[in-house]
Amino acid sequence: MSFVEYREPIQDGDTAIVFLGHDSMFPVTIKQGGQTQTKYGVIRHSTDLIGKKYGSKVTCSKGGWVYILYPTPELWTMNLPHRTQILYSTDISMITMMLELKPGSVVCESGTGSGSLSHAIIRTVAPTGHLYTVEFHQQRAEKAIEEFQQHKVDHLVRVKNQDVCKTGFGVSHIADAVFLDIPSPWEAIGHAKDALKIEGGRVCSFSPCIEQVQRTCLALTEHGFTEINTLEILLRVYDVRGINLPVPDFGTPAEEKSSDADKSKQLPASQPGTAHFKSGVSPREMVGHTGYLTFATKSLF
Amino acid sequence: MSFVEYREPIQDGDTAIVFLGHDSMFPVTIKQGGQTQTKYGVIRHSTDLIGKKYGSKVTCSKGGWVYILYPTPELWTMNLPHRTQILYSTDISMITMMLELKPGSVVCESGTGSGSLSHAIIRTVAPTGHLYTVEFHQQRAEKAIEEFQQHKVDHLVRVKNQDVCKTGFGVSHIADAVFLDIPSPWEAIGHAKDALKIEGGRVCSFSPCIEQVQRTCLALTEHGFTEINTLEILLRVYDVRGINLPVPDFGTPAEEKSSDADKSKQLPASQPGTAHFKSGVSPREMVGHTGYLTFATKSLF
Amino acid sequence: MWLWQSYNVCIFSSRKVIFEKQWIYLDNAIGKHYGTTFEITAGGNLQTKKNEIAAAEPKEAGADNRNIVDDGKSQKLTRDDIEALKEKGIKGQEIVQQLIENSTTFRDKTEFAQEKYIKKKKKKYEANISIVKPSTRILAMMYYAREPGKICQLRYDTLAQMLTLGNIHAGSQVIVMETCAGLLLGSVMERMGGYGSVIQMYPGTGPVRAATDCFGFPKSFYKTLYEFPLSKVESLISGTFSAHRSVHAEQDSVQGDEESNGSNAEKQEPAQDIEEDSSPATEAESTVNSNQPENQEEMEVTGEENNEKGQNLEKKQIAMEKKRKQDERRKREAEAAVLLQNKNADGHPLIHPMCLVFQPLLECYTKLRERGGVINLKLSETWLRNYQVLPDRSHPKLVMSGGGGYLLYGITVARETAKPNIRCPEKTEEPAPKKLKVAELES
Amino acid sequence: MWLWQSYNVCIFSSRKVIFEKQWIYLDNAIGKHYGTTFEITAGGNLQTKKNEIAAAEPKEAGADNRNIVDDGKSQKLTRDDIEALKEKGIKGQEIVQQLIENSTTFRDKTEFAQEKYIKKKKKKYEANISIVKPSTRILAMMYYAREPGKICQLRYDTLAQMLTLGNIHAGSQVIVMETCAGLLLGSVMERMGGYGSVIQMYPGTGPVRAATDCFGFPKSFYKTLYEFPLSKVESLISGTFSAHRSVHAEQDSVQGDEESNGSNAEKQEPAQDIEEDSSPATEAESTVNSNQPENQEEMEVTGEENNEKGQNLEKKQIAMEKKRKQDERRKREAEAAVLLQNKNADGHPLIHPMCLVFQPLLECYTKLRERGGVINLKLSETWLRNYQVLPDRSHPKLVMSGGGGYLLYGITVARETAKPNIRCPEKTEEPAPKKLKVAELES
Repeated sequence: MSFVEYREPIQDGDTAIVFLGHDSMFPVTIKQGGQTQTKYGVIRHSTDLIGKKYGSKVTCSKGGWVYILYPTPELWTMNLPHRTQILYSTDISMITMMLELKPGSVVCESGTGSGSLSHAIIRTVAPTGHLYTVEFHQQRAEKAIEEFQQHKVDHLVRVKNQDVCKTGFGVSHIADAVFLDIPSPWEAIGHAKDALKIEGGRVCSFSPCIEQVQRTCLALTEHGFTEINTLEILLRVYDVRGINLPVPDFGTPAEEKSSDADKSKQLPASQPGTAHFKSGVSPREMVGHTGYLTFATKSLF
Repeated sequence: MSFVEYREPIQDGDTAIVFLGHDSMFPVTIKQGGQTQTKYGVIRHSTDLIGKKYGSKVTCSKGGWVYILYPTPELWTMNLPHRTQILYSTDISMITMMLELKPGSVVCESGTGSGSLSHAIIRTVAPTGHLYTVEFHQQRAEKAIEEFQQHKVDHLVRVKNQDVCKTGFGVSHIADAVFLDIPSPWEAIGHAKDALKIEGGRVCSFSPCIEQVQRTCLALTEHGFTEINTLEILLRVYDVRGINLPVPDFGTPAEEKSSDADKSKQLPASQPGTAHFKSGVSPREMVGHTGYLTFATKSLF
Repeated sequence: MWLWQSYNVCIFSSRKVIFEKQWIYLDNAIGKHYGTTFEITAGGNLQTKKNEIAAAEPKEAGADNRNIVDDGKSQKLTRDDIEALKEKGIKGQEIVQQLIENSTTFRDKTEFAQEKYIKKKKKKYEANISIVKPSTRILAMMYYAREPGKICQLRYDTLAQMLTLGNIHAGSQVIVMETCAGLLLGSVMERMGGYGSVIQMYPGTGPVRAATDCFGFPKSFYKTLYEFPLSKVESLISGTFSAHRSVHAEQDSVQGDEESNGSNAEKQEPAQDIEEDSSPATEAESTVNSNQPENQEEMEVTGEENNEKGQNLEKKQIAMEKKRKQDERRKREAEAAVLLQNKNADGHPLIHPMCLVFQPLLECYTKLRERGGVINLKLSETWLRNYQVLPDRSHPKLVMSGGGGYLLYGITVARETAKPNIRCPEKTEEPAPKKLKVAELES
Repeated sequence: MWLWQSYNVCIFSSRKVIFEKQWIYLDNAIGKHYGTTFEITAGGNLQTKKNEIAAAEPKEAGADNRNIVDDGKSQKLTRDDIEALKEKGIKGQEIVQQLIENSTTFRDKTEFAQEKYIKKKKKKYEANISIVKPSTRILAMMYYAREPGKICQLRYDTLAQMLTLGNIHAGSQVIVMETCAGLLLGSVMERMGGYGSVIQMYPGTGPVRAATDCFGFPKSFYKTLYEFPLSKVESLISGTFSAHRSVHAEQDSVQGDEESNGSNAEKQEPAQDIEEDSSPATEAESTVNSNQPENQEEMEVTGEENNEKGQNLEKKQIAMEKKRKQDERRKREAEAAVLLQNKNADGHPLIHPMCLVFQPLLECYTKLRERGGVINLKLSETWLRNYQVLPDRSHPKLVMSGGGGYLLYGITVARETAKPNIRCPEKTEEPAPKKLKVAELES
């Protein structure tokens, strides 16, 4: 298993996702002789998992069953241990496209946080690109290094524990793209510019508050960035379900009662029916805001 | 005709709406002997309109026809002569409910602008309420007075030509609700508070920019307003139309060709069909922002 | 009268209510102004509270949260400590202050995080309520927040649009058909201020007005309110309607036959006929899996009077009262029938069903287009975003409503061949006017 | 190479292009770096321009617009004056400056109104272009802005999600079936960087790659790209597929029969079978009234080479070349068939059709649920808001996209009774696993 390369079958040391049903899942590290508790009973790694294919159905000790899934960055985002607020796949997809990431891209990121975006970046820039990620919180930086090793992507990433606003990314003129998710991104724009390739590149800053965006846009303009563009993306997931609507009963004109059976309306009195159909129902609540994404281009001139 | 009371039939002096089809309409002042040009030909007021019912179909001189509609504040909003940016019915509906307007409410408004909101307020507070509206632009104030007379609602409204930020609404402690749509609403919050009844009331400020909202919220807090709440409402109108989707042709396994006619799939080779259905298609473009609506309550304490 | 805690409001009509699992005694509130804020004491009594603006603002804050190690040990006060404070009758505000002082990480948190912490704790330990006057705004927001299922998830901005687009105002003649616990009916009545007339069309055994009665309307408003059963619409149209047949006898037969329900999607059709012919109508269609349990609670039309009179009557008096009400009811029904028959179908009015799901309105749209007599039909949805506006911390609220229902609205006009008469035969489906079809295609 | 004017981009491959009704000569651009900005001179030549930051900022502004009387006479320059300036070769920037100076009301306008005025005039009179490198971002935004019909209104954020949710990366094995002019295919290829393999399934006579070819991929990328006709899917599944039957003979018969199209909604079913059995698949379904006119232009698979070689060949050579390509094509088709047959249906991959309208995906969802083998199915939509961020004038953009398409996605897993083999009989509609149904109901 590696987050950047699909490998069969399930092996000792892999990180896999145990899927219990409808958004309920968790990650597990496969260990020879290890076992995992689920609400459906125990899963024994050696007999139930190792050697099986990803996507297999595994019956637990109590008779219930689960699916074992290959870990993608998106599944990881849904299941990773939170050390900070994390970026979700809707924002990540936009960041990836708008920063023009692809195999071979060199990317600088700060902060690493819980590594949600980092995993997605590494997946996209592999096998020839690289991620330089900076995290000012020491404990988090160490945990991230550990996770990257566990997920077999450590050759594609370098984690540094420092303050990007003070000391930058520790690299100069090598990045195609820079991503900032820090409280005061405007203080890091100079460092971002320095990290980008001489011939130019793209930068993105994620901020929850509009005031942060305003200061960042000002700093981007002052540093000569162009194509400055702020956007927001929201996800609405529809709940697909069967709907039953009662059909109103309008009664029957008195004189026609039980006389004219095959009338055009065919609505016998006191027999209200029900209309059935499938529908996508909008959720009562959804995520209303994660943050503003500000993108800009550094040109050669 | 009056904007606050439904009256039949069409009379000399009425303002009516000529509806040509699909969002295409315009207002007309009915005049004995008058006539109106449309793309379907001329409408003669005396013979074609006066004495008819509102909602009637009127045949024009070239044979085409139009509908004559009773003027509601909402139709007026869609057809009024623009002297400024105007408020549309989506925002107006929210303003009306959140300001708790109803028959008998006393309302202060600034600026009058093109009178789009004014008409809706007057409609809702009639017959026992009153609107005090202030407009700093003289020409606009005069035009508004004229329109209110024409629409037979002048007994429900008083228009003043002054600067609300400097001299307020010219009334004290009589309003149930205050509405502000001016460039610097924060300068008028004190006057708004003064206009509201001693026992309290509601205030609303409409501003396109978030910076205006920030200053206004600050001013509202400083003046002791509570329940300060900023929101935004957007309208998405679906385009209902028939959709044709081509059904893909997957061919037929060679040996089964023209042998098994009533197969479960019934998809003969090289006969791609089409699926028809009605659907509501989201528009390619919609209004993305009109303004932020900030509401607040003045309490007795 | 109303209890208010953020948007969490609930009704009471006695001096003792249960709210958020706590009994509250309201004696101290009587005689106070609407809008007064109270703190709930340990015993459940109310104590007047001065509105404090921005109390307990954090003073010291870390620049960021890099030094915070989350080990679950940052709060030195134990659960037992807090319970002890509560039992001593210490007020919520003081408990929150003590929590802050006993947090080892509070000072290192960013201002933003401090704010969040205080807000969370305040909500948990401080029990403030305000008593406010009921209104469409208050009730619509309350129902949407606390009991959305009862009002078919009709969001308050959607309701606001129905009232405005429907041109509801003093003097209107409105038909309301809804399954929103009477919220829509109440909001229509508020906008009419006792002028004009409202006919509530109801399915089942009686009109539902649980929310309507919460508006606290004066008695006079109810004189303009009529009700008419959906099940008599056909007979009204065919001219065979008689108000003198026993209401209850009919109801029994309805309930007896309910087991044998057929399910035929085609049956929805007549619903639209009604809307059209009885315009101006404001209609909220029943939605998701609504089996209309409210319809089973037989609503009292004259419930207002009931509160005052009904207490000490003896059995006979009750029976007489019942008879009187039944007669009253039949009389009102007959009046409603007359109003319905005199209604002018054409002109300015708008119709707009609201539905939480899309498809039924799509069908409605298509049927109305085919039938004609309605122009400028629109099928729409609104998005509502609430904002947090605070110095340096402004952004849209983190949670928003995913949907507030779809709306279908238009303007009724004269129909081509049929006369504007409620008794015209609606079974003849007429082709839509040619010109209109062209306009539609152009769009 | 690309022309860039705000989001208005267009392609050129010769030295002379027409853009926004003006001929532009590109000779001066050759040798310049990507990202260079040029001004278009009167003759259509390009002149390098230094990026001016916030040029011509208004200095004097009115506090509000109370004194502005709109009488249409505020501009003293006539239309003829402006034409004269243009003919003299005066640059756009100077014309705008002159317009400002000759406006009697400009100084009385608010700063906000001045800004708007300048922006409008600049757009009208200044002709600046930049030349930028093609990428998914550039192409997706360009197609959405300028030719949304060609890409089924697939909005760029929806495309972004398909790529991310599809876990498209170097080394992936992907099936692409789209009617988006090859934009989706190109973006998938960009993300794969030449590693792995892509099979393009195509309806009609040949794969459409108009947008794909705009990415400017190196030749090596095309070695990982295969194509396979939808019309041979059934024969592939039944095991009777042969790559040696003439492609063109079949096509003729297809076109001959097209007159007698039946219209049967049920026929959509097989589309879903395909998606399922050939996962991992990234599928964009055809949408609104798309008659796929692109399919008629026979796309050249080896079009890249064509540009270099095809110019001076004689007739015989052309014929030989054609034969060679046909052979090549058959060979690739056979290779694609092998890839398809070896594909592992289970495991991690995701499938996600995109559609501009809701209903087909709803049906897709239901069918997939019934069939099983897919978990965590989601039907979603994204809202995209762009912002204007300027000192004291920040707000969402006044115009936004009303919809960018709906997305259906999920994860394929092992199916209960059928083996993970592409040749398993898909006609047996299996009941969905019981547990899953429970989970679904709980939601």
